[in-house]
Amino acid sequence: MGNQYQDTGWFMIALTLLMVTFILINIYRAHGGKDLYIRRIAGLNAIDEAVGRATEMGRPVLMVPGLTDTTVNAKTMQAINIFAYVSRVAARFGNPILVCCYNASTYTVAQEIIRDVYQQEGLADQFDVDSVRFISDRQFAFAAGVSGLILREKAAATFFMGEFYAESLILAETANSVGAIQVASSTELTQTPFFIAACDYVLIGDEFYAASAFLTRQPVLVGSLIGQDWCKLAIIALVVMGTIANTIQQRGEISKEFKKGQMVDLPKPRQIKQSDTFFSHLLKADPADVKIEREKLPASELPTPSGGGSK
Amino acid sequence: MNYDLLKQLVAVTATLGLYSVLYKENKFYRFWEHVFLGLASGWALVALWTEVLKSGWWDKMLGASASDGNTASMGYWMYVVLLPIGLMGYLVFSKKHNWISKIPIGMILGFYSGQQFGAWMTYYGPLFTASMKPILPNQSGFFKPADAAAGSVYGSEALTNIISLITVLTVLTYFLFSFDVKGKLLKASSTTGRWLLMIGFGAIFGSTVMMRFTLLIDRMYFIWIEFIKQGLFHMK
Amino acid sequence: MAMNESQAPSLAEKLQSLPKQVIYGILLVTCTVPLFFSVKLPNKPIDASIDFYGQTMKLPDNGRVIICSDWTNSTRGESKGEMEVLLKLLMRKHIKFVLMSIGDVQAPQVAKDTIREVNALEKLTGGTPYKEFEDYVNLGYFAAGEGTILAVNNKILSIAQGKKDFPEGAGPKDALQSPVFQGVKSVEDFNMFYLVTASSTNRTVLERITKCPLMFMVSGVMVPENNSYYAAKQLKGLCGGVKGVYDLETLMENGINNGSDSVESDLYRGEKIPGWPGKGNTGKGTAYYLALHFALALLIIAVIVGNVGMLLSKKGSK
Amino acid sequence: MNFLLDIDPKTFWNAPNGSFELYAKIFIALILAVAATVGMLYAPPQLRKWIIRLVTFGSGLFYVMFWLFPAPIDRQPTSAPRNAVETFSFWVSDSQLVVASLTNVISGFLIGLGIYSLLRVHLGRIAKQQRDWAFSAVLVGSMVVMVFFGFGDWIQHQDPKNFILADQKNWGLINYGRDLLFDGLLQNMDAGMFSIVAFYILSAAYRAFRARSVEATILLLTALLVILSLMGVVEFLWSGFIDKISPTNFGMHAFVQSFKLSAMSGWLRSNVQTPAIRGIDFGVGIGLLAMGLRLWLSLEKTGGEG
Repeated sequence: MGNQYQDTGWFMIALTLLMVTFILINIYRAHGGKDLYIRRIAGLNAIDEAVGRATEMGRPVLMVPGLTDTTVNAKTMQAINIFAYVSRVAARFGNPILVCCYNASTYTVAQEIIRDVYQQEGLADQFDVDSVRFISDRQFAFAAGVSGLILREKAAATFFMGEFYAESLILAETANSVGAIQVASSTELTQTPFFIAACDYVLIGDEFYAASAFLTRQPVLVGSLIGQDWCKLAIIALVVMGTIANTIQQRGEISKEFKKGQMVDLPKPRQIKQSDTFFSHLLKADPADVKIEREKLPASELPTPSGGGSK
Repeated sequence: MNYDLLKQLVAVTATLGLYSVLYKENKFYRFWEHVFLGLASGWALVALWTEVLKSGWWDKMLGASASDGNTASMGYWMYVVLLPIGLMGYLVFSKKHNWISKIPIGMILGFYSGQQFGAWMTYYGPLFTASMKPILPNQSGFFKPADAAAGSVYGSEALTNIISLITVLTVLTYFLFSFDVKGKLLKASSTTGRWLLMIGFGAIFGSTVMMRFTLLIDRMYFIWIEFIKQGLFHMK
Repeated sequence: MAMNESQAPSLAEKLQSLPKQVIYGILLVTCTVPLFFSVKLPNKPIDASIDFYGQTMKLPDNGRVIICSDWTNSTRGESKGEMEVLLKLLMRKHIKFVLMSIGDVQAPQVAKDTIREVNALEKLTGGTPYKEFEDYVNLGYFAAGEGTILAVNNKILSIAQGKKDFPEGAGPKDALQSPVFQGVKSVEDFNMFYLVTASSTNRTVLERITKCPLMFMVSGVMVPENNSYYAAKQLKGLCGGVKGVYDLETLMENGINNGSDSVESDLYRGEKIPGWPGKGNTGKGTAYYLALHFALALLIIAVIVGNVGMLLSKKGSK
Repeated sequence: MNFLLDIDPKTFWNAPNGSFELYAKIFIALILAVAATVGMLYAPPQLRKWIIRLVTFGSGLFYVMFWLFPAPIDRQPTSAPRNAVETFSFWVSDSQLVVASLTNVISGFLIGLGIYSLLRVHLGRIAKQQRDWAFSAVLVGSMVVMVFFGFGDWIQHQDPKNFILADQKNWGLINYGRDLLFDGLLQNMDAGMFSIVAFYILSAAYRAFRARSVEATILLLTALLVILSLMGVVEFLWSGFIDKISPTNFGMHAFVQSFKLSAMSGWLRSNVQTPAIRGIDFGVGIGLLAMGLRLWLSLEKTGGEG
């Protein structure tokens, strides 16, 4: 059994489990009522301001929880959690909202959560089912549809958060042309520069994941965020240690190299490459070929030859 | 007029319709926008059956019998259970039973989140390795000669590696949320991180521009060369 | 831009607030006019493209590869050129391939259309066209992309089970009976896994395919991200955007380290990798490269004009 | 589990195509599943939360097992498992493909909700003859037409005898209709809308790329440098110039050579951009991991609190 993990190597599994543990420990700590510190995130202060201005102008707040393919996932959920906060503020101001969804399961989740928000605020009768809409599950049809909505409804504030791809700039420039305040964030790092160019406030990288903790102060989220910081510190430590170890190790030569689970003699000693170092082997297993003798399956459980089948 | 030309004509008209929004929002755009949305959702329905449910659900549930040299396969009747599970989602509009709609969503999110651990491991492992480059030279000389042996590190490379390392680390510290950024070192590090990020974003912007312009050029090629020049005027 | 009503806008203000419609109009003209002129621009291929060409050329003749084609007509401008170059290379080396798609329902059809067009082009220059089922087998679209790619890595035959392919002029046949799959036991029997994509399926593949070398052809916007995988040696080679296509077209014409016109590269020092001079190597890369130059120049000018306007108004207000 | 081309062994869980056994089992399973759903409607409120949690946890557990449970080594299609651990690990690896398809099937069934939302908005507008109702009619009309031609064409293609449809000469109205709507319109509208980004990039760059602050200037200059390096001709001329002025002395030669545009932008990419993205990516990865963990264990209150 010892070599069952040889394909992946033990270290990365252990590291992943360590990360999970860090997060869980801190969630537990936060639940214990510990007052934990998280710093301010600039873009998020703008939410209240944006919704407030929309109310002054009497124009809607438009939100897009990303263009996640086929199904709802963690990125969409995070975006909808942030939008729940935005909708809460809008509901209190009595401001109309529009949530544009890219696929049916996102639509289902958003419908459920946003209506919940209105109910919690005691404004269930003000919730319009059509304010959460499915637009299209085709990327550019969606972009055309949302652009049309922004232009016709003259959205005063727009929130684009979650997975955005090439359509990011279509949405952001269109919203800019009607003078909307924009807060945006893309989990696709390649789109971030476009949001930076066209939007007023941008959440970069995992500020997006930190946003819900900052806005709601739920202990679970705050704790998780601190756990994530521990993870990042652990990554920093790993990278620094690896760099130092590699720097020292790569100053020598080797006469044997590690291949397929064992040391192999080299024809002549050579400079150590990065792939020979201790840390490289730790992070990437190079397993030996193992042959295991197993009995054959009984004939009744074996796949029968093709053509007829059991008719 | 032959069919291929008609098809191109329709495509060109639709493209121009969408482009007209660049001037301002107008009825021509609005028309094509709604055609677009209608066709897209119609196609979504067709593709859902032909590409997802037919092969991924219906055929597996019913199996197939042998014909024409094709093999038979068994039907797995348990697949039918997925139908009521999926339909639970439709209770989202019910005032009383809307919680049931969370069951299919819960399954989808469960499958997704369960995969994250393994995915994190396979994705980030090599990136950690790639971040651990030696930061001191092991050869004399600053520039790397053309015949340098693999694994040798010259001064210029070591300097470069230091810069990469600083970039990774300062950017990471910029995203630490639970520390007060008042400490001098941390503040300097996170400001450096932000500047280095901007270099990164600038480079991304630069490399993206190429693709976006290419796509526009391709559309112009379609309209002017393929449709007008080759289609209408039969010029090579 | 708020303007004082009684005064006409100054030059600085004008430079900073050109109407959008004017800018758009100039761009339209810039992207159109150069298309009518065929000019071969000088070029120096980048390492990623050179590796893409070199590694492909080093595959054994009559070998076997997988092509995962995940693009549709919305990124035709870049992806089609990439697909064309890849097909030309494989056809000239008589490498059989499995065609599959996890990115988009329509991708297999678009890929097949491209194969048909490249077949016609190759015929013109004396090449042999590829036949479906015989030289390549089309597995079509897989909706569950992540699971499918994982299965490709672990049990490739299982994904082809039950899939039908259409040999020319005959009814559908089981894909597994295609000559392409003869003797295949695992993904290790394939020499390379090519992904042509304009969407995030690159991550799906990168995270899951471990037993077969990878090469990606991506859109320009994905170059920076995938460059880091190429730098970390997770990819053997990378072709990015129209520049990558133009690089490959140049390499196909001239080869690597192969005499006076060819591309000199330290990556393949001491090796001579030939090309196919004069054999219909020009494609979308060559056609679009000139127009791209004008468009990029326009962008630079626009940025400069805006900044000059800003500087002027700053000076004026002092 | 079917891991070969061949017919699967007959078990309790399957039955031959078209057999009475199969239909009976499908019918009974459907009745039971519907009964269970109806039963759940009456679940007491305290239990509801736990049902959802359990479903989410169970679904995630499969993939966690797939990741953590020792995977079989050197397994042949005919291998029999040696012990209970292997029996389970064989099962996990065989089931993965089936489980992978479940998400798509379930979310596929939800699409009706999306279409419902669309029709609700647009049919409502047509019924009340509100502003732009004619456009709503266009939308609904194109949807119906697409469904008609799309399915019609697909059904024709299902008949093995219709392989002749690969040739355009044999097309009928249905085939032309689908081709015109899908290849002619939909695909080209995709491409058209995508190419609009080029216009917006130009206007966004013109408006936003002003050297107002240190950060903006850094962004601007890097972008310009990379764009210049993409212009093959500029790059070609500049590197020709560099080659000309490069001294023969090795150190100086290498120093001057590194001022080639492609060298500079390549250096920026691999030593600043790539590590910077990697830095963000490390954080994003942890964020996603944490979010996945919270979702899997249902730790988070979705929608937040007041």
